[in-house]
Amino acid sequence: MAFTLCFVLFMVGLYGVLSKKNMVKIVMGLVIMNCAVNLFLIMLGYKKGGVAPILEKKTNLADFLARSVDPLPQALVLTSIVIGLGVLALTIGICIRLYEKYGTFDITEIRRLKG
Amino acid sequence: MDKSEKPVGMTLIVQTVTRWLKGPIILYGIYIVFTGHLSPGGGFAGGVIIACAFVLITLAFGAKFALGRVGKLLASELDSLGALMFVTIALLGYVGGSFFRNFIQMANPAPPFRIFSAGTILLSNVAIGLKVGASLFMIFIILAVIRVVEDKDGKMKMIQKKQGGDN
Amino acid sequence: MELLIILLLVFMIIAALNALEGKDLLSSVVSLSAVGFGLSVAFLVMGAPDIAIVQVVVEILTLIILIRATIRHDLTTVAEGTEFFGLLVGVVLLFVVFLFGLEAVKALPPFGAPIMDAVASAPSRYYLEHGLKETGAANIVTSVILDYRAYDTLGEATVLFTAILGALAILRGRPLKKKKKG
Amino acid sequence: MNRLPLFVAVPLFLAFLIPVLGRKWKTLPDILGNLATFFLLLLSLSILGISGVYAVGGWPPPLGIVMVSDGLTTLMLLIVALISFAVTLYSIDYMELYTSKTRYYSLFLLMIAGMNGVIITGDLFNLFVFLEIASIASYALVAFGCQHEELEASFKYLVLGTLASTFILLGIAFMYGTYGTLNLAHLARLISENGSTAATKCALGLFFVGFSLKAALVPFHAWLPDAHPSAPAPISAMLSGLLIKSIGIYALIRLLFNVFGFTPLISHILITLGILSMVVGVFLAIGQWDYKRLLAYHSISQIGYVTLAIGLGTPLGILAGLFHLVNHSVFKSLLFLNAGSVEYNLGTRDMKKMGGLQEKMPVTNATSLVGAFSISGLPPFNGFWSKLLIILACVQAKNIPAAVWAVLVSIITLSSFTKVQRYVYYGKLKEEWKDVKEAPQTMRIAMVMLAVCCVLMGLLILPGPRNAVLTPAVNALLAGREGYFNLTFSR
Repeated sequence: MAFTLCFVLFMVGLYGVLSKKNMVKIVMGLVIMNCAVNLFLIMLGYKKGGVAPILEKKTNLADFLARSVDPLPQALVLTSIVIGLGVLALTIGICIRLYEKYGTFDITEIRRLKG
Repeated sequence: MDKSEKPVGMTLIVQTVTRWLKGPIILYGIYIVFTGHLSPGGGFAGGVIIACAFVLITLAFGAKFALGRVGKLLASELDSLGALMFVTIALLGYVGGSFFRNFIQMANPAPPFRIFSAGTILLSNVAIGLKVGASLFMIFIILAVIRVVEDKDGKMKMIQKKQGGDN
Repeated sequence: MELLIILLLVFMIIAALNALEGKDLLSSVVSLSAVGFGLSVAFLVMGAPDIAIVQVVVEILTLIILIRATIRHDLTTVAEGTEFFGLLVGVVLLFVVFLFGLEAVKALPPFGAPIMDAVASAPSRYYLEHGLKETGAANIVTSVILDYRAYDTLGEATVLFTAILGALAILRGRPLKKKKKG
Repeated sequence: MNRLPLFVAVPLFLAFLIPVLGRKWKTLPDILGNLATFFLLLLSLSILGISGVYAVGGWPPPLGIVMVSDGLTTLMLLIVALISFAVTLYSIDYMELYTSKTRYYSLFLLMIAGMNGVIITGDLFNLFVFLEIASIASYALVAFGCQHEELEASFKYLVLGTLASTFILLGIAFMYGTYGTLNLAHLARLISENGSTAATKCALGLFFVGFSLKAALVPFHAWLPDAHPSAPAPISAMLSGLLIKSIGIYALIRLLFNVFGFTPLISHILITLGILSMVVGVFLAIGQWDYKRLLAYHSISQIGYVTLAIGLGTPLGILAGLFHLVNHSVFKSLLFLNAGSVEYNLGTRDMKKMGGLQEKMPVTNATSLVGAFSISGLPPFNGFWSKLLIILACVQAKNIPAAVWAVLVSIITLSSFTKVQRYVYYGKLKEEWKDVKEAPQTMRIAMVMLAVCCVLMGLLILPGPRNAVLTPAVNALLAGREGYFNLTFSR
């Protein structure tokens, strides 16, 4: 159920990218898709009743092994979040510059190139 | 910047609160960077928090304040410097046997749960914190501060600002 | 616990739809950051405090950038031309992809039983067991991102560097030295 | 295999260094950029054909990230280094048209680092990270001139590229959720042991869509005809010559052959995509009058050849495909550089406005002739041999329709490039171009260098050079999952 809903969120983002005409909305669609994938990765690593993969001095290692969630997806998501932010920054940069040139965020009006 | 801009920054209340908060926020960011291997956090989280402190200062006191103090140039230097530091750590490992080898921890393992217990991880955290903090502040400056200036007749308009130190 | 996640997800989907369908750009941006904050709560609930911290702070920055950089006084409302036919085709296409993906999701291990428990040679189990001893970091996520998979982190720092350099290059004042002819 | 990390570390280090130092010393970016690519060229020559594994951080696979080098890797590294060296040489003068050379070279080196990273990595997520580096650098470089068309093309490219990356990331998530590991060789072993589930197939589909978008195969080609012509000429050469191959085709075939295993279904899909790209690309190119746009459509068509040949899955098919991939890198970069030097002097890309440039620009004309002959498959240039091999491979695989299409498309390509030569270089010189000069020295050297490569690479068909360069690459793909696993876990 949780996985399915996460996939729905991904689809919502995809729908936004494919159907919207406003550049900012398209960027929002991309951000939503990225969020959905990140959540999906973390959910893959979740364990019922799990604890964060951080050891403390008094932690028993066997107990920790049995209860800790998967640390690897978390590392991947950290990377993915930062990549998403980088792409967002560049995209907004291009959007600002396009707005300067065309005076609009509507991609149907930004059409000098044929095809 | 346009001279017709409204009074720099936000209200006195915001400015006062910012003046109180900026120290603790930066300190908290540094703490997060330095204990990343022991508790939640690390270079990324800490770096972003430090960047947010500077963003807060910029928003509260106006663009001139932040640009005068930190300066885009300094931020971009720090950006490159953090990245260079991280690559250097990797290359030091390369010289010592293997790219990205944790040469400190492998040579003489320190007891766990201390600040200096994880070898190059601490150094990497600092490098990443420096890099991410500078990067995100740069993103904020170039996207949100420099380009948006209010026109004389009240309409928002983009202007092209001469960027210092540019070639 | 799963119920909480599902509630959060429903909240995020509604916020996402609101962000995409809203007529007012400012409220769209705020809805979008509701998705982000929902995400960070979900991370916190699922035992990922590191990611939750980063997500919150990154979300704040995203919000500030989006608001300050893209919202103008004169175009907060968006006029969307709706082409019914195109929309229909798109939705049908998405639905087909969705059904395809649903099958795949069913084939995954159930929620709450991570794959690392099922595969004997999974690296994650090794990280949990030997991470502290081998790298000295009590936070296993840190030991993964800065030691076992530090090369990824170098790539990630580079992505950020590249994006900023790219944004600086695109936003520079005078891109061409002389005017192109023709 | 101690030299493998240098392919990423050196360009990255210089890319970080250039913005710091370039501000004070204006010629430094030129020098450092050219030194870096020259160094990479020497380095890639030194490891040609050697296979081995490098465990980053000393962690054995599947714990850490590994760099894997086999015949295909070294071939790709060599071609990346060769083209990027010619392009950096060309950039010295060409990029004088633009400001901020510092950032140009920095982004350029980051793009090379990204491509090299994709090529040498043996880890699925690491592949994604470096793919993003190369992609982001290329989005920024496409928009480097900041004019209307460039920004528009870049935005289109960015949205489709990010969509592709997100698909790939979702595919990675499915793979991790099913097998619990990210190492390519380990994944290959687990897939062959545990079998594939619906999730694996979904991941495969996502990878197909994602990498086809990056490689601009029809029907995912919408961004390429805008992005490639709009970029500055050296970047067009890099994008068409290298980027779509290294982060599109290479990554796709590496996953298909060495991780998922090559099946008849995959073969059918690849052949269909290949023929479609070949035919659609060339027909769209016919009506073009924009010099670089025409070349961009031909890129789609030629990538179709590569996909078709590799999709056959036979040793001869793979050999022909890889040979054509390498050849296309060289002659398409050369043609884009020619178009760039025409644009540099004339300031326009419209072929209707040109004419008679052969007397004013003899070097550009001669090298362009070599490139045009190569791409249309005229003997004795390299394109002829690889196209001949592709047709032979089609016939050998009993796929006669594909062979017929390949011949037909080749003829249309020839007619298209006859048009280019006729309207740009031959005919009467127009009045307005009376005082046009030949391109500056470094641009000429770069073009001549690539033209010489076009001629020399025809020799790769001979048994000696072929066994040294191409055969190890073919064997790397044919080794399949088992061979790749044994290589990665050999220590």
